[in-house]
Amino acid sequence: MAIEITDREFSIEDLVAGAKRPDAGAVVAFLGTVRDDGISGVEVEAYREVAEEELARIRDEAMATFDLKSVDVVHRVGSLGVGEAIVLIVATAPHRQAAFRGCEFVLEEIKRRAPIWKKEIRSDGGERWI
Amino acid sequence: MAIEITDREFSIEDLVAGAKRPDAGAVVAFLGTVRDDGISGVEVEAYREVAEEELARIRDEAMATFDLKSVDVVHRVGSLGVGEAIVLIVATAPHRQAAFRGCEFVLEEIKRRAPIWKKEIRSDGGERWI
Amino acid sequence: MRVVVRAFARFREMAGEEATLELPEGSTLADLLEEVVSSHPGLKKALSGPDGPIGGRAMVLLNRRGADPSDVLEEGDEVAILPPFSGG
Amino acid sequence: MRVVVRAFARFREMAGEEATLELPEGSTLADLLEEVVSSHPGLKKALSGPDGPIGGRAMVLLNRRGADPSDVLEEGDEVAILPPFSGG
Repeated sequence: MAIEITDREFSIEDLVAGAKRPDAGAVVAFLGTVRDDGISGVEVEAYREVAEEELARIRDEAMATFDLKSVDVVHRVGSLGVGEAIVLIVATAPHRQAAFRGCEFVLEEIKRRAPIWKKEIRSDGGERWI
Repeated sequence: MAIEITDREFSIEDLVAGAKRPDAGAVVAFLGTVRDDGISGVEVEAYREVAEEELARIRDEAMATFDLKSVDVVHRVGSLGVGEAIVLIVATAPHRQAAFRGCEFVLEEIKRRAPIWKKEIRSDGGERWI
Repeated sequence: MRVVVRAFARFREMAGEEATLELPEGSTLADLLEEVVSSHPGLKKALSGPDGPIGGRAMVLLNRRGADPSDVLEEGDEVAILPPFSGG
Repeated sequence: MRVVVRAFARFREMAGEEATLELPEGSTLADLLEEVVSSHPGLKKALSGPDGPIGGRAMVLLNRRGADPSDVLEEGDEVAILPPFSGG
């Protein structure tokens, strides 16, 4: 199970393949991408050491709360253009409800608790922390 | 947007890449795989013409009910071993809640309304329609 | 007239994948299903409901749409008998 | 003693990514934050709450853990000031 904050692109296929478990028939993946709101991209910054610890804690809580077999989280940092991946969360479970609930829980907790920030870079060059 | 019933393997990466929309920052994918319940695999059968029509109707209902930008469904038929993909649903939306709700809606409706069947092949050679 | 009957999953294993039945003009879907059940008694429990030959746990489609036992069949119609679904 | 202050996102742009501050022995986190705010008045509103130098919308961590304004600092401590998160 990977918890990773990275400035590199990642492969969804590899992460989903690595998340498969013989005793888990349901895999739910959330992919957050840079949405085109009249921006040219975002810059993502993290307090990396703390964010990685917090992501691992969130994973452990999700595993304990839902009937999950695995949770993976990859969060990008650095400059990302419109359409590029920001975050991927993969949750596997024996049953679909647990996989959906677990994946969504991890996403909500990341937004609330992980020290990560995004700055929008507008097409006119303006910038805004969001 | 693909609606497909197929006896071939598919690429999650390609389907997710094809589902990305510049105005949609949230992609939720559900992957159902053959779970190891002491079985060696499943055989999947469909009333293909009706199933494809029904999947398209479910997609259209999901698009109209939730704020989705795209819905893709690929359902395998034929002999599948433990761990192999049975179904992939990809929903994209501007916001994460719609993507989660839309993806789960499509899955529940497929289970309820699509004329598709699975037969478990036990490791001892026994078979059981489920 | 001739009508095609298709069966799926466990029904296919009981009754065969596809059969063409010769029926008198004016036959209804109920008539056809009675003929199917008389050839394959194992289907009776699944197909029959309390009020007749449709209404059990099985679904019956006529030309890929929902149908009524009183629907009158025509040459070339396709009737499908489907056990409860388990896809996804 | 020397304490490292790290700032992130908009705070980093206001105060710099990292600074080493020289403080008297026995200084508290509140003392440090007052010094930070006096050098970077733009941070005052974000850092200060109704009861003092912590309690605003910002989060302050001491050695990567939650902290209290009265916590006494030690040589080599790392204090981080974090604006509200927007990851995911």
